[in-house]
Amino acid sequence: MLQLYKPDDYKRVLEAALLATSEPMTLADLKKLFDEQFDDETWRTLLDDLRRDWSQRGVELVQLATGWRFQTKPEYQAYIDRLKIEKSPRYSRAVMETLAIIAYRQPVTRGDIEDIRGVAVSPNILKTLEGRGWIDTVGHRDAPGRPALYATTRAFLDDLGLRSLAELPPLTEIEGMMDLAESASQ
Amino acid sequence: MLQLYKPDDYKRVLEAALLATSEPMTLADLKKLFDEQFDDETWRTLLDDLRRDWSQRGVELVQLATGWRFQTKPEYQAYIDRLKIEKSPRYSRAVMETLAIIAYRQPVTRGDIEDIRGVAVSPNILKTLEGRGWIDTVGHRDAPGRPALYATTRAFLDDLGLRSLAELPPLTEIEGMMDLAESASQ
Amino acid sequence: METVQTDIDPPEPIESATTPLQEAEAAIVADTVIEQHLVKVYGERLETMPKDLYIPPDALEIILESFEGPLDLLLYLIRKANVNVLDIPMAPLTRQYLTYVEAMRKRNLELAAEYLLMAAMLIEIKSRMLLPRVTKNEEGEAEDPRAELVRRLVEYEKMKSAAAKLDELPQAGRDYEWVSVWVTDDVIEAQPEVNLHDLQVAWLALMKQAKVTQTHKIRREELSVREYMTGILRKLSGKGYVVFESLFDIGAGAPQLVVSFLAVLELARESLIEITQNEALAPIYVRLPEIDAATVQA
Repeated sequence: MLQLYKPDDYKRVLEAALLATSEPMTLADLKKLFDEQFDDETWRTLLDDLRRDWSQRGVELVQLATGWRFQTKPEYQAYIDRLKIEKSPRYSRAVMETLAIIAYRQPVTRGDIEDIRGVAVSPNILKTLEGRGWIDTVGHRDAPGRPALYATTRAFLDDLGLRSLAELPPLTEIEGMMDLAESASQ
Repeated sequence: MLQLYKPDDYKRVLEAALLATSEPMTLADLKKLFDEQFDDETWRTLLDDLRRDWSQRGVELVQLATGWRFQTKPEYQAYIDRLKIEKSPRYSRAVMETLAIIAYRQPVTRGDIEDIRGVAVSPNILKTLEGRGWIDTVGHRDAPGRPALYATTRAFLDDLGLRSLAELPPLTEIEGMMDLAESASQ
Repeated sequence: METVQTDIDPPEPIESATTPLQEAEAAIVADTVIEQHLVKVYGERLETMPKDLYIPPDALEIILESFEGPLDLLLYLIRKANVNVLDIPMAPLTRQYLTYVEAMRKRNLELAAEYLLMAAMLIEIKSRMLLPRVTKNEEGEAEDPRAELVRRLVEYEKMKSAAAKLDELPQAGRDYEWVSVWVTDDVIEAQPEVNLHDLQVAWLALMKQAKVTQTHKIRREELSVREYMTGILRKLSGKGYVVFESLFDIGAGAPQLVVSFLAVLELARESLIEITQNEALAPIYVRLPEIDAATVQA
């Protein structure tokens, strides 16, 4: 593992980490980066310093309500738009699995989803699906923290050409699904 | 629209564009950025210059099969992993051997892979590789059952940092076996 | 696997072992046991075991499970014995291979058909070695009966080592990340297409995780109930107490009523709604649990 000595070494790691993700990173997230426990002021200095480094470039470090991220400056947009190529984006596996769980097991809390997937569910995954209008909150479970209950929407059914959830493929047993996977790959 | 005067102004636009796009950019793509028609050598100088600017940081500009792209340096991964909720899997030997056979012997059918490995290839192995976008079907062999022919994709080359299949690690010559093997296969 | 191989000290050759059989219960590769079982099973005459080809039984299970197939096992035996692959000693190799296959069978390890097929092939080659060579290649030279086996071993070993080398290359997502900075006003961003097949694939991937695999069975009826559960939650949302009957569409027909009722029961069971009734025959009220009773009274 790369050893960090000078403040600049830490700044490089922070810069690489922020460039590698397009989602905003909270200070609490960023604090996981280093073994050392820096106080908030040190972090602030580090982030301000990094922001200054980038101030004269086409990309800037900004602080949003949801955290820190690099983004392109608006005045560069006209150039970047020229590179827009027609590409069909795909949802990540995490997004698709979360959607499948909500569709088949609704209403479910984020905790339920995490139990089934066995990993933490990032809030961005749920935001993506809410933003698409495919899931929404239909209530709260009467449990500590009163977690939100997610369900699929009418728009989800419409977009997938279904009249009701009962038209979702009934996936009864794992054997049946394996056959399905096999025939799908042929 | 931002006006560009000095070479550095062009470099900033190029940098912002390369940082912003999630796909590698070919030289032909990049040429769409500016109104001016620069020749290939000027572009090469611009890109080399930019690559040098970044050489001491945690992120580097690399040239891949499909074009130019920024990526984080492997020695920073241990830090970046701390921010990732889902870590990329380490593939099993069965998956990696199947991938190697497809990469080095493409195009191959599932039967070819089974002949070389000496065991049945589970459909899940091929699904894993297809899901990752590393292999796809490029046709069908004109044989009973018309089995699918698999080959590696550009994404496979990109994700492994190769510019072409010629850059795959050379196959090991097995000492003492080659003469007989060659005469046997003739 | 490599570490397992190097850790094993070659024990005494079997013919010099004086240990009584009962003391070496685990020693399934002991000569007499092999004689009893393998001779019967494969009809093969067993000779004494060369020191180099012997693996202690304790290590056997770990080793067996790490093989990718019969070719991998054969390569291991050849490399371990450090024999010339140009001149594989077929008799000891075949015997050692059969010992392993027998060990797998005895321990009820799932034995793929490929292992038995290979056993047959080895025995055939071994017997052809004893006969005058009749098969000729295109140049008219007598062909070594081992040629095809060697060709396969060479090809597999090449691919095996290529796989290891590929695995060492820096891999996107595992060893480094692509940089993708947020583009400020990405107005024309296309939305990903999703179809039912994508959803099935996602669910399939989930089901492969053992925990859910065995317990969950999702049927159409259950999905209908889940759909009505969602519908009822929506009806109750922001309303406080709602009269029980108003949750049902009487005109919808019996099957729907039953499903609606099941949905209400399931919601109550999961504590997602509260059902109250002050006294027998009084109206039944339903509400979402998070709404404070003081705010809304029906």
